[in-house]
Amino acid sequence: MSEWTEQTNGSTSDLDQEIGRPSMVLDVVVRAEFHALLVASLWLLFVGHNLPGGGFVGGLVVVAAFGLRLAAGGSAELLKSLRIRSEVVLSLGLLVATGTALLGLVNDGTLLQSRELHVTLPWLGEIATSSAFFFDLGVYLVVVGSFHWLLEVFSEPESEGDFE
Amino acid sequence: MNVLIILPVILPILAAAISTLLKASRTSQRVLSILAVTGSLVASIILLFEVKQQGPVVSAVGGWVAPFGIALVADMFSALILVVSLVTVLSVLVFSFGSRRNDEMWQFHPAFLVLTAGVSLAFLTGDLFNLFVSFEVALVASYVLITLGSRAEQIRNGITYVVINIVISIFFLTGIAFIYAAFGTVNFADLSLKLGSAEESLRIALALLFLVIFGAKAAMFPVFSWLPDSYPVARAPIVAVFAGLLTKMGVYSLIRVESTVFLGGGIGTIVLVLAGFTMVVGVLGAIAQNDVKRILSFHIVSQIGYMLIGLGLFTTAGLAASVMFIIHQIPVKTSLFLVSGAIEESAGTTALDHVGGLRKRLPFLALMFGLAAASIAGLPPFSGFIGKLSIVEAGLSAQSYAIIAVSLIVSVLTLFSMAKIWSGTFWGEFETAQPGDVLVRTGHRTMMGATGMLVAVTIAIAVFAGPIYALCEEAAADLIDPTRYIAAVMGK
Amino acid sequence: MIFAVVAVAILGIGNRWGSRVFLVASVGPLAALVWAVSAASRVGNGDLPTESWTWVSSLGLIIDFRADWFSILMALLISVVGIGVFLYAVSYFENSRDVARIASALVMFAGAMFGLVISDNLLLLFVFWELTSLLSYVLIGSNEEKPGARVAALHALLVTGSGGLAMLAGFILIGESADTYSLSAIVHNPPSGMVVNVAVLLVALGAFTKSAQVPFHGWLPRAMEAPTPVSAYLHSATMVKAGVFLVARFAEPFSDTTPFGPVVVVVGCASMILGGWRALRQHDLKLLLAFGTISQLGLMMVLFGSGKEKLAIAGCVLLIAHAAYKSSLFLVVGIIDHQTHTRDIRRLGMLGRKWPVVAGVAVAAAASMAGVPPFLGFLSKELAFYGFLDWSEPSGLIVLCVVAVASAFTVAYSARFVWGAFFSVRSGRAVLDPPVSTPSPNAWFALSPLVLASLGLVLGVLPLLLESLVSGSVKSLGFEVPTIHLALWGGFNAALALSALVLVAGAWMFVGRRAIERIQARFEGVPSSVGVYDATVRGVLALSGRVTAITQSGSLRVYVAVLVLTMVALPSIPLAMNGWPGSWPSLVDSPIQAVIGIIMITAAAAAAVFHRRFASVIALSVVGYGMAALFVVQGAPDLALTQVLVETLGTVAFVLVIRHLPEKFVVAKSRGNAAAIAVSVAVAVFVFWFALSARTVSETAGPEAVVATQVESTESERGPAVEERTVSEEYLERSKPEAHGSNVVNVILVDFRGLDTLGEITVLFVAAIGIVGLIRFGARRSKDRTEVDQEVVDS
Amino acid sequence: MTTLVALVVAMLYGIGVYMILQRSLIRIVLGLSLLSHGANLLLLTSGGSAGVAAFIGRFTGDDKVVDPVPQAFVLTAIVISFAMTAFCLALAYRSWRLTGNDDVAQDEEDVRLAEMIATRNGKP
Repeated sequence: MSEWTEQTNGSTSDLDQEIGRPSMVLDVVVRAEFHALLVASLWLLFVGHNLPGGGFVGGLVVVAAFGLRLAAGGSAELLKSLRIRSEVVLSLGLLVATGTALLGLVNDGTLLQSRELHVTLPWLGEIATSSAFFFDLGVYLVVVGSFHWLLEVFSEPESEGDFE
Repeated sequence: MNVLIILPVILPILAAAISTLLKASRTSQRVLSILAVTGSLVASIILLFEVKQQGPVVSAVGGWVAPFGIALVADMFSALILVVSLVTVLSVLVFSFGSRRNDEMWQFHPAFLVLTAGVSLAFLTGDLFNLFVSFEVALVASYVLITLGSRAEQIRNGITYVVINIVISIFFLTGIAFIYAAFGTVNFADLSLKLGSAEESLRIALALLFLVIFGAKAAMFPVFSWLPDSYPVARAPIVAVFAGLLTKMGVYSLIRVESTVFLGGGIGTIVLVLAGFTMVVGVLGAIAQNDVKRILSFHIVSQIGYMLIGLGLFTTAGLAASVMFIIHQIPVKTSLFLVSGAIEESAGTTALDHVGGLRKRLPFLALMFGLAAASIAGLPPFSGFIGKLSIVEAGLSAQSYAIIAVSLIVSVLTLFSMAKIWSGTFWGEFETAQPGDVLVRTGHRTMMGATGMLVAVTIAIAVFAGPIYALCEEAAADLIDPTRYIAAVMGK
Repeated sequence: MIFAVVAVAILGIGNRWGSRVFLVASVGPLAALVWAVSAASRVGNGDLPTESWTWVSSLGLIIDFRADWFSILMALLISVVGIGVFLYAVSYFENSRDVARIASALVMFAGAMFGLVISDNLLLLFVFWELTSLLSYVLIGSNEEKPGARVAALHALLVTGSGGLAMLAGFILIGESADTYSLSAIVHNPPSGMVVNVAVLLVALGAFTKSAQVPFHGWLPRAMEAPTPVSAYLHSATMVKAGVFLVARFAEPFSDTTPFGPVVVVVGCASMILGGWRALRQHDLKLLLAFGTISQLGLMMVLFGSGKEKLAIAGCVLLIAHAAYKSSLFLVVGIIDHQTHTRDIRRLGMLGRKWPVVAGVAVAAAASMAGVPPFLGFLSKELAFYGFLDWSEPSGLIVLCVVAVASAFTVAYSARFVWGAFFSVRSGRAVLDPPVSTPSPNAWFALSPLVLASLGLVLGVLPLLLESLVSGSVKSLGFEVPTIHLALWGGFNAALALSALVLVAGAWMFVGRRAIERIQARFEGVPSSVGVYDATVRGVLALSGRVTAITQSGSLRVYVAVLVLTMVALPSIPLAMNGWPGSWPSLVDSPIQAVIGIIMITAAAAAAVFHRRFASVIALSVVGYGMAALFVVQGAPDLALTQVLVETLGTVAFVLVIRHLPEKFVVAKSRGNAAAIAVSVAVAVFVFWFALSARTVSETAGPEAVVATQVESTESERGPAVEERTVSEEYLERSKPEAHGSNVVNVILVDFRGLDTLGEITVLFVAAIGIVGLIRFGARRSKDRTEVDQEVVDS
Repeated sequence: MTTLVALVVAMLYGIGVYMILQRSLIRIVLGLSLLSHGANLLLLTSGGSAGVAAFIGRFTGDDKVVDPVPQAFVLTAIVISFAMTAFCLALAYRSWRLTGNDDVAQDEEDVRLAEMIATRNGKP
C-alpha cells in the first residue's frame, strides 16, 4: 500500500505537466492497476466486519484508483473511470445506508438492528457477515461517489474569469 | 413506539438523498422537502404527547442499550424544542418557495434537509460523541447554505463562519477526548452517574470547557463576533433558519450538558456574568448597526444572554424560564428574518438609509414585523413578554438582582433598536433602493403566508402560554434532577 | 373583548368610510360606559363584580378583573371622554387619508386603558400598562412622515417603557413578598421589609414616567406632535392618569411603612411648580396645555400620594374635573388648528368674535382649570386646600405653599390661553406672516368640547351628583370615610380665602407676564428633560459604536484568538487550583513512537515556517503519515489504513487547488506575529496540562490507590482487572456473538454506533454537494441572475 | 497516553493555532488540519496506551487489548475533518477566483463602522 502511495504522491507533484499529456506506458500500467485496486477494494469491503477494512477503507481504495487514473490521464480519464454519474452513486449510497437503517425499523422497531447473514462470493467463498454489511455498502458507495466527484471538480480546468 | 423518535432524523436524510437524484425537477424537490419536514413534524408532535404522558422516551439505536449503544432520548425539553423548531423549519421552507429563484439552486434542498436532520439529531441524542456528529451534520449543511450562490461577500464572511466553527468543533472533539480519558464513556446518563464521584476541580474545568464550546456555537460573549459578520450575507430563508435553529442548538446543548451531565457544575456565577455581557454587548452592537439584517443578527447574540440566565440561576424556575424563552425565540427570530427577507426582495436592500415608508405599500408586512418586534422587545401581551416575565420572576426570587437589572435595561435598548428598524423602514418618506415602486413578485403571497403562519405561531405561544409554561416547568424539573432521565436511558 | 372586535372591524372597514369609522369606534367606549353604569349599580348594592381566567398561573399571570368605585370612576372618565373624542374625530379627520389605522389604535387604546383600571392582578395591570405605551407610540407617530413625530413617539415609548419595566420589577418583588399578585389582596394586607421599600419606589418610578412627572416629563410636550384628538384623549384625560391611578391604589397601604408617600409628594410638588412655570412661557397652545397637564398631574400625585383621606377626596374630584376641562381645551385647540393651521398665540387672537360658542367653551373650561367658582375645578381646589389645612405636621404647610403657588401659575396660564387664542387684539393685528384664514367650524365639531366643558359647570353647581361616586372611590382606596357632603359653598373659611388669594395672584401674574418672561429668559441654560433624554440617546449611540468597534473588528484572526484564549482561560481557573498533575505517565510506549513523534513535530513546525505553499503542503502530509504510523503503533490498523488514504487524497486536493495560487505566501507582517505565538503557546500548554489532568483523575477515581509505579498497569488493565465492566470491554465481549463481526472497530462503526457513521456519511454527502457548488456553479451565477431578473420583468 | 504523545498533541495544537492566526486561507486550512490531527491523536489515546488491535480471536486473555471505542470515534472524525478541509479548499479556490488572492479580508461593514467611530473621536 505504501508503495502505491508514493506513486500517487510523486505524480501529483508535477500534475500541472501531466494533465492533458497522457503517457502511453503509464496509461497501460494504470489501467491494469486500476482493476486490481477495484478487486482489492471489494475484498476490503466484504471482510471489513472481521478483518481490517470495511466500507470506508474499501471506498477509499477505489478512490485511490481514481486518483491514479487522474494522475495518468487528467480529468478526461477520471471521468471515464466511473460510468455512472458520481452524484448518483453518492445519493444511492446514502439511500442504501438509510434504507438499511429503516428496514431494521420496519422489521422489529429498532433502527440499525443487525442480523446474521451468509454471503457466497464468486472467488472468496462463503463469508459470514451481518445485515450491517448493507450499511457498510452504503458507506462504501458514499465514499466512492463523493470522493470521485470531488476529484472531478478539483481537477477541472478553470473556466474563464469571473473576477469581481 | 420508539420508531417516532428516529423519524425526524432519518426522514430528512432519506429525502436529501432522493432530492439529489431529482435535482433536475425543482417541483418534485419541493414536494419531497415538504413531505419530509411535515412527516418529521407530525412524528415530533406525537412524541411530545408521549413524553407528556409517560416521561422521557428512549430508543436504543440498533437495540444496543446505553451506555453501550447510542441512545436517542426525547424528554420534555428536547421534545418541546423539536416541535417548535420543525414548525419553524416548515414555514421557512414555504417562504423559500416564494423567494427569488436564485436561492433555490438544486443544492438548497438536500442541504436544507440535512440541516434539519442534524438539528433534530442534536436535540434527540443522548450521547456526547453523537452530539458532535449531529453538530457536524448541521454545520456542514450550514456551510453549504451560507455560501450558496458564491457571491463575494458570502465567500469572505463564509470563511469567517466556517473557520471559526471548525475550530470550535475541534475543541469539541478535544473535550470529548478529555471526558473519555477521565470516565471511559460518552453517554449523558452514564456520565452523569460517573461525574458525581469525580474530583471537583476536573468537573468544573470540563464544565467550563463545554461552556465555552457550546457558548461559542451559541454566540455567547466573548466568542460571538463571528455571528453578526457571517449571518447577514446569507439569503433570507437561509439566515432565517440559522437564526432560529443553529444558535439554539448551541444553547440547547449547553443547557443539556451542563445540567444533565454536569448537574449545574458550580459555574452559575460565571454563566451569569457572561450572560450579562452577552446581553449588553449584543444589544449595543445592534444599536450601532444600520442594516436590518445586521441589527437582527446582533439581537440573536443579545437574546442568547437571556437564555443563559436560567442556566446561571440553576433553579427550576430559572431553567423553565430559559426553556420558555428558547421556545418563544425560535419562531420570533425566524419570522423577523423572514420579514427582513421580504423587505430585501421588495425594496432591494435592508439598509435603513435606503428604505423607508414601506408601511403604506406593504401594510401586512408592517403588521407582521410590528407583532414580531413587539414580541422580541418583550412587550406584553406577546410571547416575548411571557419569556421575559418568567426570567425576571425566576431571577428576582433567586435574589439575583444585578442580572435582572441588566436584563431589564437591555430590554429597553432592544425596544429602542426595534423602534429604530420600524421607524427607519416602515415610517418616513417612501424610499427604496430600486427605481420605482416596491417590487411585488409572483412569490410574494407565499412569502407573506409563511411569515404570517410563523407570526401566528408566536401569538399562539402567547395565548397558550399557560399550558406551554407548565410543560417548560416539567422540562426544567427533569433537567435539575435527571433521575428520571437516567433511569429511562439506563433501563433501570 | 368588545374593543378588540371593534378594532378589527375598523381595520376591516379600512379607509372606505373615511373619518366616519370613528362613529363605529365609539361603540367601544359606549360599551364601557354601559358596563360602568351597570357595575356601579351592582357595587352600590354592595356587590363587587369580579371575573377571572387563568393565563399562566405558575407565573402568577391571571386575568383577574374586579370593579370597585375607583375603577368605575376611571372607567367613566375613559368612556365619556372617549365618546366625546371619537365623535369629535369624525370632523377632525374629515379630510385625512388612512384614518382607519388611527381609529383602530384609539379603540384598542381605550380597551387597554379600560383593562388597566379594572384589572386586579399586578402583572395583568402591567400588560395593559405597556399596551397603552405601545399604542401611544403608534398614535404619536401616526404623522409618520414628520421626523419630529417619529422622535417624539420614540421618546414617549422609551421613557414610559423603561419606567414600566422598573415597575414590573417592583411588582414582582412585591408579589414575591406578598406571595400573590392580586392587587386587592396586596392592598388589603400589604407586605413590608427592605425589599418592599425598594419595590414601591420602582413602582413609583413607573408611575412618574407614565404621568410625566419631573424629571421624566420631557416626553409629554413632545408627544404633542400627535393629532389633537389623540393628545386630548391619551395625553391629558386618560393614559397619563394611569400613573396617578397607580399611586392612588398604592398610597394608603404603603405610605406609612415605606418611603413611597414622601417621594411621591416631593416629585409631585416639583412637577407642579416646573410644569406651571414652563406653561407660562409657551407660545404653542398645545404645549401650554401639555405643561399645564404636567403641573396638574403633579397636584394629583401630591393629593393621592399623601395618603390622607381628605386629600384623596380632593384628588378624586380633581381627576374628574381635569378630565373634563383639559380634554375640552385640547379639542378647542384642535378646532383652532384645524381651521387656521396654526397654534401659535403670537399669530392668533380675536377669534372670540368670530366663534363665540367656541370661545365660550374655552372660557368655561379654562375657568374650571383656574379654579374659578362655580366650576368643578374650584371645588376640587377648595377641597384640596381644606385638606392641606388639616395636615398638622409642618411639612404640610410647605406643601400647601407649593400648591398655592402652582395654582397661581395655573390661573395665569389659563388666562394666557384664553386671552392669546381668543381675545388678544395686539397679537391678532401684529401679523408678521400672511394672516391666517379662519373658516368657522361646524356645529358637530364643537359639540364634544361643549358637552365636556359644560360637564365641569353642571357638576360644579351640583356636586351632589358625584357624592356617592367619590365617597365610594375613596373608600375603595382603603380609607375609612364617613359619608361625604360635597358642596360648592363651604362658608367663609381659610380655604376660600386661599382660593381668592390664588386667583388674585394668578391674575397679577398674567398682567405682569412681560416681567415674568424676562425672568424666565435667565433660565435658558438650565438643562431640560428633553435635553437630558437627547443626551442620553446620543451617549448610548456613542457607547454602542465604541463597544462594537472593539468587539467587532471584522478580522478572523482576532476572532480566532479570542475564541481560543477563552477556551483556554476559563477551564484553566479550576485546573490551576488543582495544580500541575501529580503523576506523569510513562514517556513512550516504544522507541519507534519517539522517532515518529519527533518527525511529526519537526514537519509540523516546517509547515508553519515554509513560505512556499507547496512545501508547506508536503510537510503537512508528512505529519499525516506520521499520524498513520502512530496509529499502527497504538494498535489501530483500520485507522492507519484510513489515515494513509485520506491523507493522500487530501494532499491531492491541496495540490489541485494550490496549483492555481501564487507559489509563495504573502509574507506576514511582523505585527501581531508575537501575539499569535503567545496564543499558540498558551493553547499548547493548556492541552498538555488538561490531557494529563484528565488522565490522572481517571486513575485516582478508580478503586485502587494510585502508586506511581502502578499508573501504567491500571491504565493498561482497563477491563479485566477492574471489577465493574467498562463500556469498551463490553464491546469486546458482545461483538462476535451478537453483532457477528470480529473486527470490533468496524462493528462499532456499522452496528453499535451506526448512527455516528450515518451522520458522518451525511456530512460527506453534503460537503461534496457544497464543494461542487462552490467550484462549479459560482461561474454560472452571473448568467442565472440575468435570467431571474428577466423573469421579474416578464411577470 | 504517554508523555511523548501528549507532547506531540500539544505541539500540533500550538502550531495549528499559530497557522490559523495567519492571513492566507491556505495556511489557515493547513493549521486546521494540524489541529484536527492533534485532536484525533488525543482522542485515540484517551482510551489508554498502545496494545493489541481489537480483533476477536487475535488476542488472548493476557494481552492488553487496545480500547476500540476511541478508534471508531477517530475514524469518524478523520472523515469529517477531511470533508471540512476539502470544503475550505473549495472556499479558498472560490475566494481566489473572486479576489485574485487567498487572503482572508476583514468584514467591510465592521471596518466602515470602526472608521466612523475613529473619525468621530478624532475630531474633538
